[in-house]
This record gives sequence, C-alpha cells and structure tokens, in this order.
Amino acid sequence: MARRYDSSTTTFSPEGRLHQVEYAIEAINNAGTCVGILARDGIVMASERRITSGLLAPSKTSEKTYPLAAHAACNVAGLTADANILIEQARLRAGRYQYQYQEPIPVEQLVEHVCNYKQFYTQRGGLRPFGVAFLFAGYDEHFGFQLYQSDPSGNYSGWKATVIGANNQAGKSILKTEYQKDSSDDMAEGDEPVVPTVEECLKLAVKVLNKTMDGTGAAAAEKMELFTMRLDENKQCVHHILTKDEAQAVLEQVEAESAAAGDS
Amino acid sequence: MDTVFGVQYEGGVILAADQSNARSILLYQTNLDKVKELTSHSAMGVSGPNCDMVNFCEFVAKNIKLYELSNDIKLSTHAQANFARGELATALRKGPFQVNTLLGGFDNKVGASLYYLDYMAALQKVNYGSQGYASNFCLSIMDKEYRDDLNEADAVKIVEQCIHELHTRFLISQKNFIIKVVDKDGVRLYSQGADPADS
Amino acid sequence: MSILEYNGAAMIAMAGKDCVGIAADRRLGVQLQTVATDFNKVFAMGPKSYVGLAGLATDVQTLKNILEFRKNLYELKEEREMSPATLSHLLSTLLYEKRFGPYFVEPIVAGLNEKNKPFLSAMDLIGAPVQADDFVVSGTCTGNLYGMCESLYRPDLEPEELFETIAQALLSSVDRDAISGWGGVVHIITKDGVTTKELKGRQD
Amino acid sequence: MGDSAYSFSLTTFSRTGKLLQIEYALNAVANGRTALGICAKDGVVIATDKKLPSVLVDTAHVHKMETITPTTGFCYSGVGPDYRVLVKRARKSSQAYVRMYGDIEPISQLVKSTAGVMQEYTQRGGVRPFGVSLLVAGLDGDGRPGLYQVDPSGAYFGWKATAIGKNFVSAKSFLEKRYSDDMELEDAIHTALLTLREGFEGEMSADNIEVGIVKQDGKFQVLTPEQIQDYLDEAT
Amino acid sequence: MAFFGPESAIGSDILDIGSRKALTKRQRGIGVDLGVPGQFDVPNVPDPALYCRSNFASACGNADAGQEVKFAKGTTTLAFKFNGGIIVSVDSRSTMGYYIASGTVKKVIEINPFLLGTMAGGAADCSFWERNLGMECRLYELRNGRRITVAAASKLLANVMSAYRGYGLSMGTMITGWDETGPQLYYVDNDGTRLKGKYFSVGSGSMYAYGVLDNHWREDLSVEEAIDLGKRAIYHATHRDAASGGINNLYHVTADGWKYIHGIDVNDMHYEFAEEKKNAMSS
Repeated sequence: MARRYDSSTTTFSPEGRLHQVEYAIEAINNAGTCVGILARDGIVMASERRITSGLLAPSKTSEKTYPLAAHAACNVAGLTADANILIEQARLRAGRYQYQYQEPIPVEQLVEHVCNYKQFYTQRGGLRPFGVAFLFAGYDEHFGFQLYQSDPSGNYSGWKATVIGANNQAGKSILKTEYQKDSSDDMAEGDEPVVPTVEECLKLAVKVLNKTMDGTGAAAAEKMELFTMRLDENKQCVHHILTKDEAQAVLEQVEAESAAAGDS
Repeated sequence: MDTVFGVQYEGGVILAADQSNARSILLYQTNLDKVKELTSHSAMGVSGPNCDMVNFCEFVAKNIKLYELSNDIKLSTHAQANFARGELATALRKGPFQVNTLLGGFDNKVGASLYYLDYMAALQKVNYGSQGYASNFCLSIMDKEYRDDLNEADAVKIVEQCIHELHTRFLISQKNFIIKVVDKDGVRLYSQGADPADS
Repeated sequence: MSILEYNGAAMIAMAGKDCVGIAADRRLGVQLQTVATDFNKVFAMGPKSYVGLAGLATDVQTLKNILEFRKNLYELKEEREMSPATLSHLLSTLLYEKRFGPYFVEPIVAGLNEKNKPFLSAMDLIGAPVQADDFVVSGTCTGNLYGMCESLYRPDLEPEELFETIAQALLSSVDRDAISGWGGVVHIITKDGVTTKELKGRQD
Repeated sequence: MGDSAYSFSLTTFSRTGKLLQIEYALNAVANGRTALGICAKDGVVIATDKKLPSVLVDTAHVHKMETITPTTGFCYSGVGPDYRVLVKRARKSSQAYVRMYGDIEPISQLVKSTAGVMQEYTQRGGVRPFGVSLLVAGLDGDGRPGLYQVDPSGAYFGWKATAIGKNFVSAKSFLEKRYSDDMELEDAIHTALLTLREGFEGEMSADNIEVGIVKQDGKFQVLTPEQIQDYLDEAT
Repeated sequence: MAFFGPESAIGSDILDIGSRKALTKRQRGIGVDLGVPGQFDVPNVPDPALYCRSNFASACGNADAGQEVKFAKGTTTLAFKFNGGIIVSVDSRSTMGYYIASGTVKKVIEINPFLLGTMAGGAADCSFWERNLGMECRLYELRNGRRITVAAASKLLANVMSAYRGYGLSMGTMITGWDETGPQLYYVDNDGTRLKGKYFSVGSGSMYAYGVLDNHWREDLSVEEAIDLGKRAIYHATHRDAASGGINNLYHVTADGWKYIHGIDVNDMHYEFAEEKKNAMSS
C-alpha cells in the first residue's frame, strides 16, 4: 500500500512518513564518505573519491570540496548534479549577504539558507528532494570555526566531528573514541577538553576514511581529498586542499602510528 | 531645516538633534525625539520631513530587530549602517526617503563608531559629523575642538558649543535639543530640552 | 551643476612598463561642503585589477558593491581571477543595463592582464568604453588631469617613476579644482604585487 | 503549475535510494551510437558513429557534431531530439556569457551550465530526464584543452579520454591502453578513429562517422568527409 | 547708425550697440561721479535691471547656475574689532564654477593707509567700487582737509549699491579703519545693506568662520590671540569650504593705520594645527 505514497514527495504515508525523503537519505548512505572535524585552529574535511580511472582528467581543484565564500566551504555526499544547484544557491546567498551588510555571512545563516531551500523541495510543488548531504565548514566572528552537516530533508546540526555517507556509523564511533581522547584521561573537574590541532585532525580523518572505505587495504592518496581551513595572520580564512604529496605524507604518518600501536 | 550632531569619543558616541517640527512659517512642536534607537546599542539621529524620518527609522529598526530575532545574533554597527545605506540607495530611485542621518553604535569588538549617511545614500565612517544647515556653522567648531582622546564630557561639550552657535547664528529657531549617549551600556538619554513624552 | 559633480572626484590610471598605476583623491563633499577626507573611490577587484569610480558617491558605493558581488561569484564559479578586460566589459554591461536610469558614475579600470601587460579603460555613465595605451582620467577636473598627463606621461615608465608621474599629475590637477583633492591614494600594480601610497594633498 | 498533474517530479527516489529514471536514461544512452573523445596535449578530438538506418538518408545533412562557442563543440550518444534542446540551450547560454563578459565562455562554464539544465530535468515537475550523454570538447579560460562528459543526471566529469554509447566499456578499455599523457592531437585523432573502428558494425567510412577537433590555439571545427578520409587513408 | 562726427569714437558703431546713455556719457566726458546710475552703458532693453538680473545675476548662492555668464566667487573673509584694534583676515581663492582661477588673490583692498575693504562676491565689482571709493575718499580729504570717517566712507559705498540695486552687482564687503571715533567696522553688500558691528564674516565659507568666531571672540583678546583667532577662523573655513583656500592674508588696524601681518598658506596651517592637537593630547 505504501507504494502510493512512495513517489509523491509532498504527502505523508498513513504511517506519517515521507518516503521520498527517507529514500533520498538512503541514497546518501551509499554515497562516498565525508568526514569533518573541528580543530583548535581550524577545520578539517576529508572525503572519499569514488570514481577513479586512469582516464579521468585531474580536475583543476576538486569534485568533493567547494568553496562557498571566502570563509565557508562544503563537502558533498550524494548526487553531485543536485549538489551543484544547492552550491549555487549557497554562493548567491553568501554574496547577497555581503552585498547587503558588507560583512561575511555568519556560517549558520548560510547553512540555514541552503537547508531551507532543501526543505522547500520536500514540501512544495511535488518535487523530489535533493539527493545530497553536506558538510559545511566555516568561520565567523561570532562563533569562530564551525562545522555543520545537513541531509536531504533540510535538517542541519552543528558538530565537533562527524561523518556522512557510506559507513558513517562506523566512522562516527571512531570519532567518538578518538576525538579529544587525550583530555579524557586525567581531566580535572571543570577543565575544558583539549581540542586537537589541524594536523592531528587530518590524521584522525584519514583513520576514519581508512575504516569506512574498508576492504581497500592501505588507502591511496588519490582516493582521498583532504581539506583544511585555517586563519592567516590577517585573520583571513585560508582554504587548502592537500596536494597528492601532502596527503601521502599524512597517510604514511597514520600508517606508521598504527603500526607502532600494533607493536606495543 | 533639522539639525543632527554626532561626536565619537573613547568608549562611546554622542548623538544630538533638535526637537522642533515646523511647517511653512509655523512651529508645531519642540519636544520631538529625533534620535531614534535602532537596537540596544545603536541609534540614528535623523533630519528630514517627519514622515520620512519615522518611516525610515522604523523600517530600519524593525528589520534589524527581525534579524536579531531570527538569527539570535546582533548586527554590528558597520552592518547596520550598510543595511540602512542599501535601503536608502534602493529608495533613492523609487521614492526617496528625504533623510540625512548620523548612525552611532557600540560593538564589543570594535567599540564605538559613527557613520554619516545622507539622503542620497552616501555612507562614510566619521569621527564626528553634522547634518542639516547646522553643518555649515558647526563643522568648523568640531574640526577645531575634536581630539582623538575625548571623553564623554568633552564630547558633550563640543555638542553644546555647536548648539550655542546655532542659537547665536542660525535664523531658524531650534529651542530644544535632545542628546543621547551610546556606549558599552547601551543607548541612554543624556539631556533634553523638553520631554518627548510630555505631550 | 551636473549631478556627476555633486560629490567631487579626480582620478587617473596610467600605464608603465609592465606595470600600471591608478590614483584618486580622497574627498567626499556635498557640493562646496567637504564632508570627509578619507573617502574611497578606487577599489581592488583582484590582485591585479582595480576600478576607480568617479561621480555620485552613493552610486560609487552601490556600483562597487555590485561589482564585488559579481566578481566574487565569477571567481567561485570559474575558479580563476577576473582579468581587467573582463572586469571592464562586465562594468560596461552593468552600466548599460541602467541605460534609462543610469548610475551617475564614470569609471576607469586599470590592471595587468594574464601576460602581465597593462590594461586601461574608461567609460561614460552608460558604459561606452574606451581603451587606452597611455592613460585615462575621470572626475570633476578632467581638463586639468588631461593637461597634466599629456605633459608628464612618458612611455615605459618604471614603477617608481610611474608613481611619481601619477602623484604629480593628480596633485597638480586637484590644486586647480575646488571640489576634489584633500589628499590622494596611489596604487602601483606590478606582476609582483601592489604598492599603495597615500598622498598628502592640500587641505583647502 | 501547482494544480496540474504534471507538476510532480517524474524522477523520484526508489526504496533503495536510486533515481531509476536517471538509470533508465543512462540505459538509453548506452544503446546509442558510440561517441568518444581524447584530450591531447595540444587539442581535443571527439568522434562519433553516425550510421543511419537507411542508405537513402543524405548523410551530409545529419550532424551529430555541433559548434557551441568558437572553441567548443558537442557530440552525443542517446536520443537525438533531446540533444537538439541541449544544443539550443547551450548556445544561448554561451551567447549570454559573451554579452556579459565580452569573453568566450570557457568549456568548464559551458559544461556546468549545460549540466545544470540536465539536472533541472531530473527534478522539475512533469519532465523526464534527457536521454543523452554529451561529450564536450573545447578550451578552458586559460586556453588549455578540455574534454568533458555530461550525463542525464547532470553529473559531469573531465576526462583525458572517454567513450559513451554502445560498446563504451570496451572502447574505454581500448583507450586506456592507447592513451598516453604526451599524446599530440594528430596521434589522438588516429587513436580515436582506431577506437571507433574497433566496435564498428560494418565498414567505417568518412561518411558514416563524424569527427570534431579543437586545437589549443584555434577553433573548434568539424572535419569534412575529405579530411576524415585523409586520416582514414593514413591509418591503413 | 550712420553717425559721423568728432563724437563718434572708432569702433563705436560695433561696440556700442545703441545704449541709451552713450551720448550723455560722451557729452559729460569721463566723470568722477561714477556712483550715479546711468554712468554705465546698460543694455538697450525696456527693463535693463531685469535683463541684468536674469543674465548676469551673480549674487550669493547659485543664482548664476543656469546662466551663460558665471562670475568668479567663493570666499571667506572676516574682520573683527577688539580692544587692540581691528583684525581683517581673508583667504585668497578665486573660482569660476569649480575651477580654481587663482589661489593668490588679494582680497583686502587697501583703500588708503587708514581704510581697508574686503572682497567677496564678484571680483570685478568689488575691486572697481572699492577703488572708486578710494578715489572718493581722497577727494573728500582734499576738499575738507581731514580724513573721511569709516562711517561716511561705507555710506558712500552703500549709496552706490543702493543706486545699482537689482542690476546684478555682486559684492559683500567689510569696510574697516581707524578714524577720529576710533576703530570702526561696517558691512556693506550689493543689496545696499550697511551694518555696523563688532565682527563680521562674509562669503561662502563665512558660516564656518562664524562657528569659530562666535565661540572664541572676546573684546579683550590680546593682539597675539586676535591674530591667532583670525588665522584659525579662516583656516577652518578653507578646510571645509571648497570655494575658499590658498593664502590667509591678515591685517591689523590700529590708530596708526593698518599693518599687513602675514600671508600664510592655509595648507601649512593645517599641519601646524594638527601637530598642536597631537601635542595637546600627548601632554
């Protein structure tokens, strides 16, 4: 009976479910994994590159990470074609805010705008939802560095560290134990937990991807895209996608560490 | 016809405006408040026809309030000024708001700031400024007296000198002035020639 | 009085040897009244392209905001910087879009192209562009500016000489214009970066 | 639009999170005539099979290669009439670009905007996706040659060499073997023809294929049957 | 216009477009009573005053904005009395539209050793009528054996202005000097207004100057203070008023007559005063 409500997006099924939204979320759970981790001095996002072929042209920048403004970027899991529409919307919103207030848009407002746009497609006009989930990384003067994730329903939430896409549960459980683990041991009452640095976060992100992309053995640098966002001395955001060599270096460090851990 | 003054000092900004409303050769009222509060920590001194003044101020103030409610954060004075400028610039080519304003505010990050915004929507950050015919008499006084290390009392003194000048030289009678202070504690009334509530 | 002369402005862009300079005065006035002496009318639109907007101050600011908006979107989309020639064309298009209710601004564009060769252009308020190899001027004392530039300009000036030439031309020109001046700013754009210098001008 | 039965997305998610309409469209593409392309160091070549159902059709008037901007051309695999819609939209968007920026639209932008159109048809009310994949050959803003594939979903990929349509899998593996990074355009044209011949049903001639090339410092051009014949002759 | 005779000067058939007063002028010869209306060629139209007003108006403000003939104007001048005499302080800018025609105009006219006049408005009108006033004053002195009072001199000028009222003359002047009644200061303008006062400022920048004067002028200023005040008031006006600028020329009038005190570039003053402020802050 549920079939009747399957493909019409704007109506609830008798059980109170929106099938299209659920199916779209399902689509994300099969998509390439993205990890986002908030660092003390920036943000790290890492994502899985699924399509690898010797014939694929090395892209000018990236197919997983998109800058949205000088102070915000996102990672995409799901249908890239759908994502492009939303990225365009986000860039426009950021530009319009800057135009109106001559100040960068606060990150949450940018995220909220994209998510409102997504929500619109789950309620109005009988259109199918966007089959995309995002990780948003951004910096603003109100709350510093921020990390958000969003799903096709238009939900969004702020995170210290999170995973979207395939095997995200496995990824999240690693993050739960590893993020801030240094501080959990002997923390006095009322102490702020120690937030890791960007370098530490990069390694953690690679660890998570190794796990979620499992079966591939030693993950190759070209299968991962590592992104960092930091502030320079003028408090300007610096976006950086690690080069193949840089990524390789991180991978090797992670391998060395896990080998060492295995020995002990 | 109307007069607005603004002087920024270390830790705050003074906004002052005359309290008169006149039409033709008739003076209607001398207890108006032309320094409108936009947020808890910003205010705008406005000169221009009462209609435009009220409409523009309310439009800006309510939109900023809406922003604060929707987003749970405050707009900086800089953002408020640019928002007001944008609206004024848009209005300029439709049915302009005939308002010349000085917008002062206090932010925790940058401290006090003051913006000059004329009815054409030219925006400029200034240390001190004046709108209306009064600027012809008073900019030289401010040029002469302003220093970077003023305190509140000094800044008020400059404004008082300006008011005194208008009382001596300006053809149009502007009996009462209202003076407000914007600093870390927000907007507060410093003094007024007549109480706006008393009517 | 022309509305283009309401706020007052003077600006020059001049080409040198593999470098360009762009300069403007700093006055914001309301007719004869000087309101501020730190007003910006030249804006960076990238590391190697600048635009100078002379005319009605409100439109200077509106147009600068629009250009910045368009430029940012372009850069995000195309993942490359906007060349000065593209900037000039975009500006011209934006101006002509308002053919029947124009922005009262006469812009100049200066920059280095992909090959680090100078690009200069100027246009009227509805976007009729002219490109020049030597210099372009705009503002309320173009007569003075042209005179100064015609006599001081030499081809292939080095960056330092270019700075001197532009500074001299600007300062001398505004000294004979009532509604521009009160200091100036000069940007010299070379392939290695931009040097910006403030000019002390007459304060009357 | 809201009150019409056609205002609903026809492309919707299945239980498994798939957009079946798009997958079916891809099947339509896979049934289409083979098209392939190679991006060389100094240019790009795209080539396609244009075998026709009857010998009575005048091949000179059937075009699968289309010039979009002076430096960019399309060819496709899949449903022919759908292709025409995309060509029209792409030409229009590239002209709008020229009007705004006074510059030829770079291939990356053209691809992005065309992909946007194709995405729209996977979500908008009452429309089915396009039954074509595009191969786009052209130059980017910095003058570098580029080869892109755009799928019915609106996803696009930049390739060194690729193939779409019938036999694309074997064509791709053939290309993988033949491709090298320092390949020049002349080599690429030969390789393209060779690859096309691999899976060709019947005799391949200058009349039943089409080839388009763009050189790094030149314009996109569709080769004439005579030019193609020359290349074919050289190959044998 | 076929009019041959000794009276017709060469070229008069071209230059004299038939003014009604031309003949009377020639009959009288070059008169010394130029103050009387009718001593100038006026347009041969039914209402010459109206014609002048609408085509050569140049009085204060932008009355000439729409007309073909624009006059040089834009000025700040001031003069004040104090216990030490009189200070006369002026700028030196002359503009035509927004073009700065000169930055070194002398705007104080030394009528005689005891009389000064200032210049604001039309340069030609001011200088002509004040020179004319100088001549009248000298004649008065020769006839009566004593110097004319400032009151009388300013009255003579006001009479001229009154006679030419409505013809579009442009003049805002202060006549100052020292006579048997002591230091005197009068304001006279093209409307025929004549005011006696302790301090005046005239010109487009006058309001800025008033701002400073009103707050700092006192009767008991010392001479140094007075000079400083005169200097500052002009500086502040030139800084804000685009039509004023150049050099500040300052005169001091005492019982011994006037004395030229200084001519300082107002731009130098800007940095001098800025320095002063900085020092005051750091102290």
